[in-house]
Amino acid sequence: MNKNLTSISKQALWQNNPALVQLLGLCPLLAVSASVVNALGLALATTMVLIFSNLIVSLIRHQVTDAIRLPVFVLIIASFVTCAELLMQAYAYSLYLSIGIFIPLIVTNCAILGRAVTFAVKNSPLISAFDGLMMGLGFSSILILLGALRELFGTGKLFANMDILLPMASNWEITILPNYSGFLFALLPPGAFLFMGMLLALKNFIDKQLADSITKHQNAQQMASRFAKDMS
Amino acid sequence: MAVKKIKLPTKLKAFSTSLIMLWVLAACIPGLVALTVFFGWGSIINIIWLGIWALLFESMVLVFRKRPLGFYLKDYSALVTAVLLGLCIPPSSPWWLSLTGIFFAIVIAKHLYGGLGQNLFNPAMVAYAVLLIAFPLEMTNWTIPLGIEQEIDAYTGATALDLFRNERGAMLVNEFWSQHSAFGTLSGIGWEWVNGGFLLGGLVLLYKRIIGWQIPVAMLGSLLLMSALFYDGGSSASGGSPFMHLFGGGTMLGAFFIATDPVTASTTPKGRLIYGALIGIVTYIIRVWGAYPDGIAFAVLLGNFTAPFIDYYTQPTPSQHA
Amino acid sequence: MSELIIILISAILVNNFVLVQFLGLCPFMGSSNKIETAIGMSAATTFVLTLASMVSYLVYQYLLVPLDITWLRTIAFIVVIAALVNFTEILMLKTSPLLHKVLGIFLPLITTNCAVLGVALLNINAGNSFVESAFYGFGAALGFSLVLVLFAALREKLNLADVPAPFQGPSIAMITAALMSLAFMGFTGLV
Amino acid sequence: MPSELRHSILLNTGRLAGFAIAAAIILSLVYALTETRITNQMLAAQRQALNSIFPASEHDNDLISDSFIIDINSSEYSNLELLGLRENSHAYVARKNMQPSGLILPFVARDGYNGDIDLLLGVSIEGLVTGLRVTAHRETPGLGDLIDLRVSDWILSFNNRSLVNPELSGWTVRKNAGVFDQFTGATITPRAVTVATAKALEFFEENKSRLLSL
Repeated sequence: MNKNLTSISKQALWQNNPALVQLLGLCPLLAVSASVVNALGLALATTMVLIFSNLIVSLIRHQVTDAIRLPVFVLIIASFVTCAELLMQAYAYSLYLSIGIFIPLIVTNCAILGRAVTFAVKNSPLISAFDGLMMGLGFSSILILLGALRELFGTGKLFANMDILLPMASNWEITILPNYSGFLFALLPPGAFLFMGMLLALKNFIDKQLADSITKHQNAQQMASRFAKDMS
Repeated sequence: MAVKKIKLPTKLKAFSTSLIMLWVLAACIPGLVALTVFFGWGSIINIIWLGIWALLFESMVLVFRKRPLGFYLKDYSALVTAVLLGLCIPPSSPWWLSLTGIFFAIVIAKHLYGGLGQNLFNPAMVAYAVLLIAFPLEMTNWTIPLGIEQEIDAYTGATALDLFRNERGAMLVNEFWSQHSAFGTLSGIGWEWVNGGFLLGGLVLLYKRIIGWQIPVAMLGSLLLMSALFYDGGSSASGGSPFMHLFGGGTMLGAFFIATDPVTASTTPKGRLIYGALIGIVTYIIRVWGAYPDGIAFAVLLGNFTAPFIDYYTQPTPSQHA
Repeated sequence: MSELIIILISAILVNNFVLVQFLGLCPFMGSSNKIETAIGMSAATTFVLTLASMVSYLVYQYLLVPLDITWLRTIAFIVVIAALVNFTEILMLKTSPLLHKVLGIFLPLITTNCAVLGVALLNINAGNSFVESAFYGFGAALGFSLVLVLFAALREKLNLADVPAPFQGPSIAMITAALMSLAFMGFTGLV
Repeated sequence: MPSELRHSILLNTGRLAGFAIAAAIILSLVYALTETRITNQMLAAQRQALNSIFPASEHDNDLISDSFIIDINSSEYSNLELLGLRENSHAYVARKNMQPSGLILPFVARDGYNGDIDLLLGVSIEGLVTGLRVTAHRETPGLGDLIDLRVSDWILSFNNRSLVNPELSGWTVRKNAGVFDQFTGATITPRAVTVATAKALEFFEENKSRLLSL
């Protein structure tokens, strides 16, 4: 059981990360990552929708026949997206003004429908909700990382305007690079594509390093055991 | 789809590649001389600075990828990229601007695609476009041509193309030229000479058959056609005279030295005509109606973007070969 | 008329759906491996996108607005799009099996193409009329098709390149998209 | 068989309808709970934007409800073309103790580098600029978009200016012998904004009584 949860987390956060590996939900990921606050707003909304849609899909999985599965799932997801939109309008209106159009588009984020169809229909509600949370975090971490990178390279600052999401965060802005004249490229569309490409390469690079160190480790063990055998 | 893969230089090829690159470098000299005469030593300093970093970045990537250093460095292609970029950016550019540019050119546009012969986009133009959208202020800040400082003191920076965009609408084009006589009669003092220099160098390259005629002819022709079509004798809505477009900004450098880059251009004869014409038309559109003063870099990148598609549909059929 | 041309130029070049507005990236990355696939995808998407922007306009103006339930637009549009895709598939099967054979496999993918939902929402945000909506949808689809087909041609050339190991696959495709987007930045300010 | 098929269709339709109804009920509930708050938030955001152009301390009325539409085909005004408007737009009257204390006027600078720049001008009854904001523009990023308050605070340099401070000839950028700063490198955008603002002020002076009686 515990092992199961660990493997879900590992899958969602790294090996099968929805943004880095499955390349799902790229549209909002690239469009809303020009600053940390926008990225965080979308990350929260997407994660919430993922958790609740997974939970509900799992709860009703025995009542849904194959014939009506897709329409029902889309209906559930669209409902939660509408809820998220209404709540954001009510409680973070300035944030809604800046990323508004991309909230409804969460519906077409294939990562969400994909999890409902491949995971939630086969698993118990709690596990499904946990999977939703982890998938959401996997997506969010990349989204926020991209937002932070672009904001840092673009403006030399981090966490600007955080108060439009969190009212108490009005003075969270930190200047990392003083006297930085700004690299506008990072904030414009080509910058979004480039930084995402770099993150994908970084993931590949780290995977390669990990794989290398594992094979090295295995080789060393083999050598040691062979050596031990020879000695005996 | 048959895309001609440009083979990695073998011993013999390395010699010919480097010889071609040397000719290209030599052909840049007249234009560079004109730039230096009118705008000071800035361009030469930029080229040296860019050249050093181009070689450094190239070596770093090669070492990192465990490729033989000397073998690749000998083809001078990194130097050509550095020189072309140095000729495009304003002579007064700060050091970090050119450094950013050459990083994008060599590391991202060239070596992420595997190096010479495999890049999809012209490295110098990628760098120029990145710099233009990232630092529009510094990139449109040309020093005043030497010797006429007092006369146009109020117009710090700005090439004739910039200035034209800025003043257009406020006055008739003829008034514009008479008021700014310091900018020369065709496309601004200095600029007609700079472009003339590159035209001369380009003709040498043509004569030596280092470049084909199709791309420059198609590009200049379509630019001429567009500007003649939309030039209504100089009302405030006019797009500027054909001469200004041909001899202003980076037209000649673009037509003979940049659009003709064999790696990123179209490879079929018919394709080259379409490719060149496309670049000329887009250059005009961006210059006259776009948000950035000179459109050559964007036009070349768009040309690079469409080149494989153009090639795909202009491949000579087998019967033509027979 | 010039208004409509401006809408077209804006949707195709200046605010290109894929390279500037980041809509429809999944099919852009997913179906650009071969030129033929890209052309098929483009044709199917153009058809659905144009139709969807017209139908969603009608649904919005004559159903959601009178009933004062515009906040339900997301659900309404996704239902409309799914129904439209289904309908298109049946219609195609009945009238032109050949066309269905060529384009049919792309149709289910279009439901989850965020460009389709995006165009419906953007039309409402911009307050476009019925004709304007149709042109906007058509222009967006043309812009999508243009870059998809060009990218597919480019990718065949890219497959031959000796890309450094970590950058192979989606990474270099993304970086290529960055350079394409850079080229499209030149159209900024045209309209 | 057919009866079984019909049964299954009926069952599925029933279930689908059931899910749809459940979703509708839950959504209506959420909507009902958030509706008033959303309306309030929208109004508050709009009010805040208007108050940044005309300070809340200078008026005590609700600007949103005290607005009127400037019809571009109207002949009530003299020299309406000074505003450069392309479509009918809202103007807002500011009042203190029921007396008009100023106006928020929409206008368009048509000669930006890339076309129209939409602006809102707050002007007091004495003709002083209380605030100026760009509401829509297509100027080049990094070059012309410095007129946007989110990018630079250049636009604040208009506060407390009027048609006598400076004289009309000074209402342009320094490069053209005016008193307003252009940004380095770019002239056309700041000049377009400056000149259009002066025109809007002129329009206000010429039509003051007409505008404030409304």
